[in-house]
Amino acid sequence: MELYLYIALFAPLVGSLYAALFGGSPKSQHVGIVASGLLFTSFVSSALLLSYVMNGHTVHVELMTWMATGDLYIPFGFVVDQVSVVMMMVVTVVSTVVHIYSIGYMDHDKGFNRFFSWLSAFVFSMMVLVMSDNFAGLFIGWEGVGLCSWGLIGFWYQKESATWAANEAFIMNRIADLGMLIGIFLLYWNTGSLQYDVVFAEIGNLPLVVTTWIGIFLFIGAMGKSAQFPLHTWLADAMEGPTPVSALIHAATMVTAGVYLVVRANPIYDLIPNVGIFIASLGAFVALFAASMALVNRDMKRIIAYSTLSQLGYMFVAAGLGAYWVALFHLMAHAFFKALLFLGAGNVMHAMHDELDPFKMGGLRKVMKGTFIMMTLASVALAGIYPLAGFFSKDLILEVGFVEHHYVIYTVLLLTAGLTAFYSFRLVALIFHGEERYKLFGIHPHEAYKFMLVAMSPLLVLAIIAGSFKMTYYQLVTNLLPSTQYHVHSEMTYWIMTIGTQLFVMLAIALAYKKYSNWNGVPDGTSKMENRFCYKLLWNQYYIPKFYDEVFSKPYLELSRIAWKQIDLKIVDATVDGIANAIYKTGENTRDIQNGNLSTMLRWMVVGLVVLVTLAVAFTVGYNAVGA
Amino acid sequence: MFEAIAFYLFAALTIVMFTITVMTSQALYAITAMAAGMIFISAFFFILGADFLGAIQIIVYTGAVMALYAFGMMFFDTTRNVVEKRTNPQIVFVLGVLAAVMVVAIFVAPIVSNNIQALYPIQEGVGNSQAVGMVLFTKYLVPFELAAVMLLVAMIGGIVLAGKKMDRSLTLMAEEEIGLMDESYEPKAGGH
Amino acid sequence: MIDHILTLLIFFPALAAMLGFVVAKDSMRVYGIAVAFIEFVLSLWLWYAYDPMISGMQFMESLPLIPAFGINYLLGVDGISLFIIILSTFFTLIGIASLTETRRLKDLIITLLFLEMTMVGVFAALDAIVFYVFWELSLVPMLYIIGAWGGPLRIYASIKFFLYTFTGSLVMLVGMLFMAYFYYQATGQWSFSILEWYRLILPENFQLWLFAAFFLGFAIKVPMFPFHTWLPYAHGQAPTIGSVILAAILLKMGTYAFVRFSLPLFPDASVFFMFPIAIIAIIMIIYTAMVAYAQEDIKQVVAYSSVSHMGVIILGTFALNVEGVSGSVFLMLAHGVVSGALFLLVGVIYDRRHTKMMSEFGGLASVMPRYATIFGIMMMASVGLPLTINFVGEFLSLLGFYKQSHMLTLTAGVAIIVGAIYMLAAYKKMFFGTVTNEENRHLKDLNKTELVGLVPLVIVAIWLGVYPKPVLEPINNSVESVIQLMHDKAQSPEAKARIPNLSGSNGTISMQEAH
Amino acid sequence: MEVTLTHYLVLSTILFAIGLIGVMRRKNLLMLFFATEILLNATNIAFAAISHYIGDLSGQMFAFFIIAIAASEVAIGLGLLIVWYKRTGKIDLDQMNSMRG
Repeated sequence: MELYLYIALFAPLVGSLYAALFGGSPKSQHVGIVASGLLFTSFVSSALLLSYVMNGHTVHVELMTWMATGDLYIPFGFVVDQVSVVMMMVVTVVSTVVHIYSIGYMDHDKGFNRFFSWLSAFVFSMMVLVMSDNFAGLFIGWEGVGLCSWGLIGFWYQKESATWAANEAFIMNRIADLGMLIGIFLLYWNTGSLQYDVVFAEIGNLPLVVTTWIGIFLFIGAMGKSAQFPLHTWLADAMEGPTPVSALIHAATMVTAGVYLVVRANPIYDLIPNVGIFIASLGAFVALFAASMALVNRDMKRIIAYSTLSQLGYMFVAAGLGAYWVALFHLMAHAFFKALLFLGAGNVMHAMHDELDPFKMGGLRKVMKGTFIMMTLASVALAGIYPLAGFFSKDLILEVGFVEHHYVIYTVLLLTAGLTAFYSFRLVALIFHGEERYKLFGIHPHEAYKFMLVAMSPLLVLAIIAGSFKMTYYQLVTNLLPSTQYHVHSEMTYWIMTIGTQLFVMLAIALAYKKYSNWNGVPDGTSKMENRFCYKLLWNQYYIPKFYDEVFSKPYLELSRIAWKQIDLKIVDATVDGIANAIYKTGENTRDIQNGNLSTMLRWMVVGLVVLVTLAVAFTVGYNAVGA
Repeated sequence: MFEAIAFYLFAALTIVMFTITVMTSQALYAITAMAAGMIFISAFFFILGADFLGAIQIIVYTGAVMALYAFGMMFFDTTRNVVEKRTNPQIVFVLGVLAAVMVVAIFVAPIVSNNIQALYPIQEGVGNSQAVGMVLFTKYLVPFELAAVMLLVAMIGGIVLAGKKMDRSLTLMAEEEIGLMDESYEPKAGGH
Repeated sequence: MIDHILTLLIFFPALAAMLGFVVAKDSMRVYGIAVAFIEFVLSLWLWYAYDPMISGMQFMESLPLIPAFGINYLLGVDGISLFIIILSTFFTLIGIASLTETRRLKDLIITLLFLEMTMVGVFAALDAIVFYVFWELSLVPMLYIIGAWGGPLRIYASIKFFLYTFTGSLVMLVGMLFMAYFYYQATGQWSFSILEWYRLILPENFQLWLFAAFFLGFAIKVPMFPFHTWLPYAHGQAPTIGSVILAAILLKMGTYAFVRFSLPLFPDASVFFMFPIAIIAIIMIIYTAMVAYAQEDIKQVVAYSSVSHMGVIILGTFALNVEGVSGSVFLMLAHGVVSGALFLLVGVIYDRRHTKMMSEFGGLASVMPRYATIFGIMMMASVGLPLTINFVGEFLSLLGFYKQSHMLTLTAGVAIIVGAIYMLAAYKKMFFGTVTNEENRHLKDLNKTELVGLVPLVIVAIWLGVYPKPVLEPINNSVESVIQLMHDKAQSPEAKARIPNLSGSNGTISMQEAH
Repeated sequence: MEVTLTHYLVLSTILFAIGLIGVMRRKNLLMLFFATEILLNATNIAFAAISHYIGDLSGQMFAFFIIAIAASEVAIGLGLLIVWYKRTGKIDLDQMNSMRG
């Protein structure tokens, strides 16, 4: 089984290096095929490992020592257990699909080979992240995915906005990584190790304060990767990257790393329910917050990105409330339908020549039947309609909130579910239904390559049937995670809740269809609604990006300039030069002593005499004073 | 009492004389005042019982040194007022007074007078000249001989320096001639 | 021969440089590469022969110079100095091999070989006077390199460099003389041997003064804030090769000396000054990172980033535990490799365009993809991405210091953020976007000579990031003995508490072995 | 009204100060020489007085040697002065600037 582990882990790396070999040369189809093939290999290995793990085994290997000094010992250790194997499956499935899809999507791009190199490297980092058996290894993957995300968001580096978004994403992640790093330091100095098993065995013996701090700092790390408020702005901007990247990284895998971290560190968070409640509250807030921004946005990808953000909020609610398996389950289900949604959006973008505004589309269902079906089903899954995947996972989170008596959170999540359904179908309605507004812009849309649709189909299938795995999954992961069952006690309440939610969501869908399926024209900022304060607030993302820009970015640059021009050059350096100049000037001035005029020299001689005599007196007085 | 009167009298006289020496613009006044001051100083030596030193002072200073100066002055134009360009005269006085004050401060400090012991005590019943002779020719023999040699060297030096090319008056020569003289002289010096 | 390998390592390049005067101009380059290569192989041999399990000094050589004052020609290496010596020979080789300078090439190579002698000498010396001699001698070739091959302000820059560092080292010399005097007072014998000094336990107030004297010399060399202003000038004016050697090796002398002198000689003072120095280090890290962000000249960005990283090294050094000190020693190597490579990379673009202003560039990624890739890798290494060489050092340094102070480490950790900010901003300005300047449209990508210099650095940067063990293990063993020595020597209870006692957990290390 | 050592020392200092003022004030070399003579004499008084009050002959010895030195100085100094005067026709200190750096 170790062999399969290594294959699953390193196949993407090999693919990446292979693609990198051809990085400088023009597009070569084989690069994409080889990379996808290797990922498929990785997927198959993961599947084999899954079946192995399902039989109740785990695989734990130690490849080699990484860092060892003092008492610190960090190996490259990998573990395949019930949690990581689920993540491995999610990652490999989605990434294989995305790879194959990308062969078509990136068909005309000059950076085809580079793209696959980055993409496979990302998968490798992600695998390291999920498979590592210690926090340092997790951190390698953590930063690795950040790097690949940087490379992929800024993939079209000619675009200013893309590179800006890439840097923003990287730096924001770095801010969070600092928190994570501090968490790791705390773990090391308190438990003496970074291995999961040692840490989790020791964690119970620590003072609660320390555990709390560990939990907080690790969660700060998770907040960055999972784009939780206030570090959320990068995710929407990250949509500058190619769409497959958005599907893979910014929907299915990387952003869920934060959730994975909390799930993985569940023995820590179990000890500190207060932090858990904070996490859950923040999650609920982000869920609503992001959904509200998605309501008005006019960028197809950003809408989906906000919906991702919102769903991440759901996951954190579950994780924060201790329902780790639920969080992980939603993570899995979400990965499938969200990736599908993104890939569908990619098809639309291709068809519309990179047009992102859904108001400029409309009526596309006639030309893009396949995409239409897929995106609609994905949206249904996202909205949580029975019997698709979203229903099982999302409703479960609502139940968790209810059962744990956090009714505020429950209400917020319920409201968010309605909003989710509304904006999802607003998007579907605007893109696929109604008038063919794109004709105004002279675009002739066409359906994507067939193999791209075929590649997407596994995701479609999974998005539909993932819910049926629930029990198998539950039995699998509860070997490792707390196996709390969340059942509403009264049968009656349960049915009212479920049906009520379904009805609420359907109502939202119907509303969206009603409002948008017959939309006319493209809004140009003059309508009454667009000038309302609420609309503007949401449209400008609560002015948070602007706020960050004004309060952090610009002052930082300004401060840096001051630090350089004023402090470094004018104070520090000037002082140094000032000392040198003072010495030089002293020499220059005292040159007069040596002007060769004997009379002056005599005078200076007398001055010297006076000084010496004065010193003699002073010292004598001082000496006597001390002597006395 | 007599001693005190003598001290103050001569002190005043010396100070006045030397002040004249320093302040006057007439070279002749200056040298005369100085000669007088020297003689008055010898009076202090007599008061202090250093008879030999007083005698030497008169002989050497007022006799030899002043005569030398007087001869020296013959070379220069001494009748004319000495015109001196003065810069910052205040500084001169301030420095002078400061130095004086500081030296006084040192002298009056108790540590100076208390910690000194006589190495060669003055013997009772022996005349000053005799005592001086005893010390000079025993303990200070070598310095004494050296001083003698130094005086000899100084004498010869003085003669050589002042007497160089005495046959030709440099003051009556033009600049160029002096230049020529130097040139003709220097190769010889280089030849050594 | 292996017994005298250190002497050989020190004086071989100097002798070769002497011979270099008679070598024909045209073949000088080959000659230089050959000499540097032999030297490098010799240093690798040193590594091969080095026993990583012994924590003390190895290959010691001793020759009395002035026996009356206990000045000996005393050499030796341990895990701390071994790799810096290898780094020195490695960078001299890389530097000469990728030399693009054409003016007075012969003189330049001879100067570099002399510089190599002084560098190896500093790191191999175990006698304070010998150390000092090499320390000061190293200024001369560098002064010459900056002053003769530098930019328009080269005279100002070189004199500033020289006088500044020289002033610091004079104070250090006074400290050394005092130290020897104390040794004389304590034992009745003169000695300048560092190992002898290690045995001396000084009263705490003496330690403070001596520490301060040594500190000034080292701090200017490092350079620590606020003594850092000579560095941007030196880097700004120096030719590529000068900047590379300066950043990669010469700056390490200061941090190396901290580990070699300050820590083991003055454990109490080290603890006493730990927080002030940590605060200076944090100022270095954040402040210079900000200054770097404001720069318009890519070379200055790298120069200031150097200072910023040196702050992390200092922080790790003053963590005073094995993790931190090992990390800082490792980070010295890492920073050497990475900043050296970055300066080489800047040199590449400077050779092509004769400007270093970032505003002149933009969109280079499409014109020079290979260059952009290597620059990207090195930038990411500089930013401290895991699996690159810098991460190991930074991680361990910060980890070590975390033991001493939570808040300060949290503040210092901002390094990973601000570092990313200026590096990414600079990279974006240079490589991303479209090519706006016509002159950039036809720039040639890296040629073979440049690749010869850069590819090994990339390999090292990743290899040691993935598998630092061969280097980290000897460092660790030597650092453990230093820490144990410090713990044993420490007098104040605070110092005893702050410096961990290793003999409890690891019984093999003892003071005797340290000598 | 006893005359003590201090009286002599103060007198000596005053004379010394006068000499100093002369040294600084004079630009005419000959007059400068006079001022140096005053300096030497001022010390002589101090030496003699100390010798007397402490009862030690060494002071007189020093005074004696000082006189010898003064005599030599005058001899050599005047010689040089005459040579200088012959060369330049002036004995003004401000003109002697061949040592100017």
